[in-house]
Amino acid sequence: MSEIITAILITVGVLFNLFGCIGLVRFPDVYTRLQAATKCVTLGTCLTLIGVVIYGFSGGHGAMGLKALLCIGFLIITAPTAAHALARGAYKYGVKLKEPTVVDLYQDISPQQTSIDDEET
Amino acid sequence: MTGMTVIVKTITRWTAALIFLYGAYLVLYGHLSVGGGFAGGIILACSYVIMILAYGGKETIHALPKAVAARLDSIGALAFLILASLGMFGGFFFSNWIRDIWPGQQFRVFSAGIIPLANIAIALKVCVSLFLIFFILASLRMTRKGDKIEFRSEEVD
Amino acid sequence: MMNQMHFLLPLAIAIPLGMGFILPLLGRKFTRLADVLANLTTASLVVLSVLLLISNVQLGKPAVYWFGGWQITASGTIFGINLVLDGLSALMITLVAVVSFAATLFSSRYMDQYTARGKYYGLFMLMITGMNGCILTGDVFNLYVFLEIAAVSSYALVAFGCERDELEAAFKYLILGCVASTFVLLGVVLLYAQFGALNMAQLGQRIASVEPTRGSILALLLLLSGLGVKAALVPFHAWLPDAHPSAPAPISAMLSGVLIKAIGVYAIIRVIFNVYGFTDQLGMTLMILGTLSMVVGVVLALNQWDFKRLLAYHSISQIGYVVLAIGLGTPLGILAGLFHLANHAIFKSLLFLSAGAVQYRTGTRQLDEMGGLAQRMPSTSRSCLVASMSIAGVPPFNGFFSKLLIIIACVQAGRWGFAIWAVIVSILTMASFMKVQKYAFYGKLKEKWAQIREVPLVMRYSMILLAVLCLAMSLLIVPGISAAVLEPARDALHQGVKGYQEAILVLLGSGG
Amino acid sequence: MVYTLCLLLFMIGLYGVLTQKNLIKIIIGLGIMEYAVNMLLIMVGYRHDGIVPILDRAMPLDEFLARAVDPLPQAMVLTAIVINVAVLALSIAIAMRLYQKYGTYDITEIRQLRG
Amino acid sequence: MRRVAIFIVSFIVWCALVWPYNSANIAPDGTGTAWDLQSIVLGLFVAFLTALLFKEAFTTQPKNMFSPLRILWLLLYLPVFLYYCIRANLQVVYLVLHPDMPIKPGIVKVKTKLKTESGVTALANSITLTPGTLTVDVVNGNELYVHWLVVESADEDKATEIIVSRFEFFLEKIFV
Repeated sequence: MSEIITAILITVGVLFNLFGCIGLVRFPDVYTRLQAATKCVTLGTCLTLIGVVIYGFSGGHGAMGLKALLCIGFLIITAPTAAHALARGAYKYGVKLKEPTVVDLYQDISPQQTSIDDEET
Repeated sequence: MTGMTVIVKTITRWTAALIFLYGAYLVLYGHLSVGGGFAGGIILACSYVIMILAYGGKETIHALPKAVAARLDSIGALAFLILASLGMFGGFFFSNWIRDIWPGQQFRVFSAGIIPLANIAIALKVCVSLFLIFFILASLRMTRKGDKIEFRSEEVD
Repeated sequence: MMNQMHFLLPLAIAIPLGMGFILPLLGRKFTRLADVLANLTTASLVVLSVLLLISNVQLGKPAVYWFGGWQITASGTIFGINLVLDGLSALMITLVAVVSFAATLFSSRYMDQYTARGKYYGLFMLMITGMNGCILTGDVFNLYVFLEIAAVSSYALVAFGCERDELEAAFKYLILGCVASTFVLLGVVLLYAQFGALNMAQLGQRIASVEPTRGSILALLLLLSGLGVKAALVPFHAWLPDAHPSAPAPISAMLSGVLIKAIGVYAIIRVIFNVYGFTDQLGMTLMILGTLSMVVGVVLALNQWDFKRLLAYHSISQIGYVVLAIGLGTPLGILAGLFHLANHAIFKSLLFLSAGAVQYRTGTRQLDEMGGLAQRMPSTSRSCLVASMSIAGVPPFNGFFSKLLIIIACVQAGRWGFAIWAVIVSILTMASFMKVQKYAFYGKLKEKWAQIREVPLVMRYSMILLAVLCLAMSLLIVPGISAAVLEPARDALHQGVKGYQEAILVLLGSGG
Repeated sequence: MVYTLCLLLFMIGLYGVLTQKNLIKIIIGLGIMEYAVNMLLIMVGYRHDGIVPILDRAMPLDEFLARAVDPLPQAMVLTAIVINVAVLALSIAIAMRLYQKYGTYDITEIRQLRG
Repeated sequence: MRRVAIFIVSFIVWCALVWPYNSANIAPDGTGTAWDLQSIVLGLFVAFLTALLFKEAFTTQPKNMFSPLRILWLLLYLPVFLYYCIRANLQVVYLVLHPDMPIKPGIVKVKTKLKTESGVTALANSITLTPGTLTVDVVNGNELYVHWLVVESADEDKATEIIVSRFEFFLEKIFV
């Protein structure tokens, strides 16, 4: 039973990762891509790890499960921070928001002098 | 304000100690499981590197001053060498003399004689060296004034 | 007692390694203490290496030291890492110790021009560690590791002054040296992939047991070209004339005197004679490479006006002699080659030290700016004269005997062509050093050098020590002494793969 | 097959070292060469269907010896990586110093030594 | 006081790490126990070292660190967070797979009532992981600039209402 649950969780997790990667390709600019990457990859990896936790605790590999649990905590803390740092860095570096963007209030306090097209860099 | 936003700083505060713990775990259990002096030492160094990234060099160098780091660097290597030389008492260089007099129980922490101690020495060396390399490369600032290029270091001491 | 001497083997690596880390700790505050300690270290290394040399002669067979007491199992599997001391290693390790002693003695005053004494000595000791390890190890991968230790510290030492040309030379040296090391590593990996062994003796056994495959030949080629770069044989010599002159003078002496031999020539002949086994084809390759280096080096040197650069080109040329003689493969040829290798270590380091002494006082390396320095710096000039006569092959000095032996060996082996080239190069060398003497030390004293003084006492002593050695080394030709020093080294190579294996396999049996 | 790929990677690195003019790119080329060798080294120790070479109480020693991958190349790779780190740090330091002195990373403009 | 908190947390994490690496260890002959004394002593030492080296690792107010009320609220918060997290993913999947990609990205400004640094950090990270939003910067400690995948309102108050309020209720209780 637990193996089936593990398998399902891991499959769903990998699927989320896949959608995240598709988003990485399809979205127009750095910020939207970061959104796709962060959300899907975080949840996908977490689901995979939860699968590992269940497998570990039910299958007698307690140490593995516990470490996976620690991994989840660590991932939830750090992944959004990394995304935030990347986005801020990109903005400060001068990467523009792409076409369908409707509003940019951040421009008021952190004006971009240089304009860099992220496709070319 | 040097360094990054409050978010990054807070998260760094939370995680640096955890990274340090994990590195220590890898070093101390290197003879039983995956890990060892080099891998653990690099992770130990990462806990300081992440502090450099978040807070900037100035803040971090207070936590681990450069002179202390340079000394620790030599001390780590010396400790390893002394461990090896002490093996002469067991008859051979590098011989595992602790193991001979106190074998310990299999799958326990103290079961491999000098190997964990050697791991600790290597970890110290690797951690401090990597920290120094990263710090020195990170704290150099290049500024161009006409034809002249100046190197300015952010170091405090 | 003497039979137990091989227990001292790891000390040859441990002492400089330990000091390499202690000296940076101390050198920050007590510079003079660092000087004294460094000199004591190298002096103790000299004592140690002489002890090892004597014990080797008394033992009469290679001593093997297994790290951590890991003996070979009964089935013949080798788990441990070993150090091997045979005649060749003993000779080389003594050379390293002597030259490094002279260099530290010299640098205790010469390095006053630079800061960061502790770091300098630290790197210096690490370089000695690398060379000693490279010489003593009996394991191919450890050979690579020690080679890299020596090489990396030498890159840093070449760049020690942090001036424009030093950095440029160091970068060139680093890139070429690094590519070479990667080649060596790749060769080692290929060997391990095919034969599953890293110990040289076992590797030799397994290589000999099968027909040469494409893989093993590829590995040999990679090792040869990689180590050839380290030894600065001619197609791969581009880095040497930049790197050697740019380093501080004691380091130039170390680099030219022993480094290119310890991690280049020694490693090549070890691999060829004791791992792969000598064949005529390999010998021919070595001879051609040697002759090329010999001729190209000396021709390029003739045209130089930079004192140290000229010496660096002569290093290439003299290394060519060594490789040519060893490539002959005859007992006399190997003996002559090793003899010349030892001589070159002494007189080339002496030449670099005197060039450094001149630079220390005059601040220039250009020959045409000097002149008449013999009046103001008599000791320097005299020791330089001794060294020049040695390298040019003037009779009472050691260089003459080794060159003569090389030429005789060539003739004896029926290689007339190579003998003629050796004679021609010898004449050209003499011409080149007559130029050095004429422009630097004799002739009219220039106005601006009227006030300079002789170099400090310690520097003078180190040069005189080497000059005396230059004369004393001629005694090695005397049969009794030769039997003690050179012949064990010759035998180590000439007995080839078989002899090397037997030395270790015998111990295997007794070690149980 | 894998060996060929590693050698190809090695050649790419070598090509980079030989043809590039930028100091940093040369260093990157060196890095690629080193990684190619390291990868080859790991592949040498690989055993199909092998297990991690860590002793486990649940597994008999004979079976462990028969199935574990060869740990020696891994130790060797670790050593090689340490050496690479040292060389890399040194080369970057020298490159930065060169930039400080010459104001350029172009190797063709850094030509004081000749002969 | 802070160091004691660090010490305790470090020790707990250490115990989790050195959980017997394989339960087969305990099983057959009973010799291997769950935690032996050696690793516990080692853990105490390492935790002490961590507390020595890192001044303020986990908290700035160690007094409330282990108050049960906070932990209760945290446990209550987790399912809410998980719900939004999964909704966020489904939304991204929908956007990614939709042929026209109906996105309307932009950066808006929101305000928060949270005071502590930890609170703001937790809020920002929660925002990043939940539907269509990504924190770009924090200014003055309480103004967040948020990149929004589908901008519903550029107005500050309204955006705050939509983005922030769903977490703020809990986070206020947790990070007092």
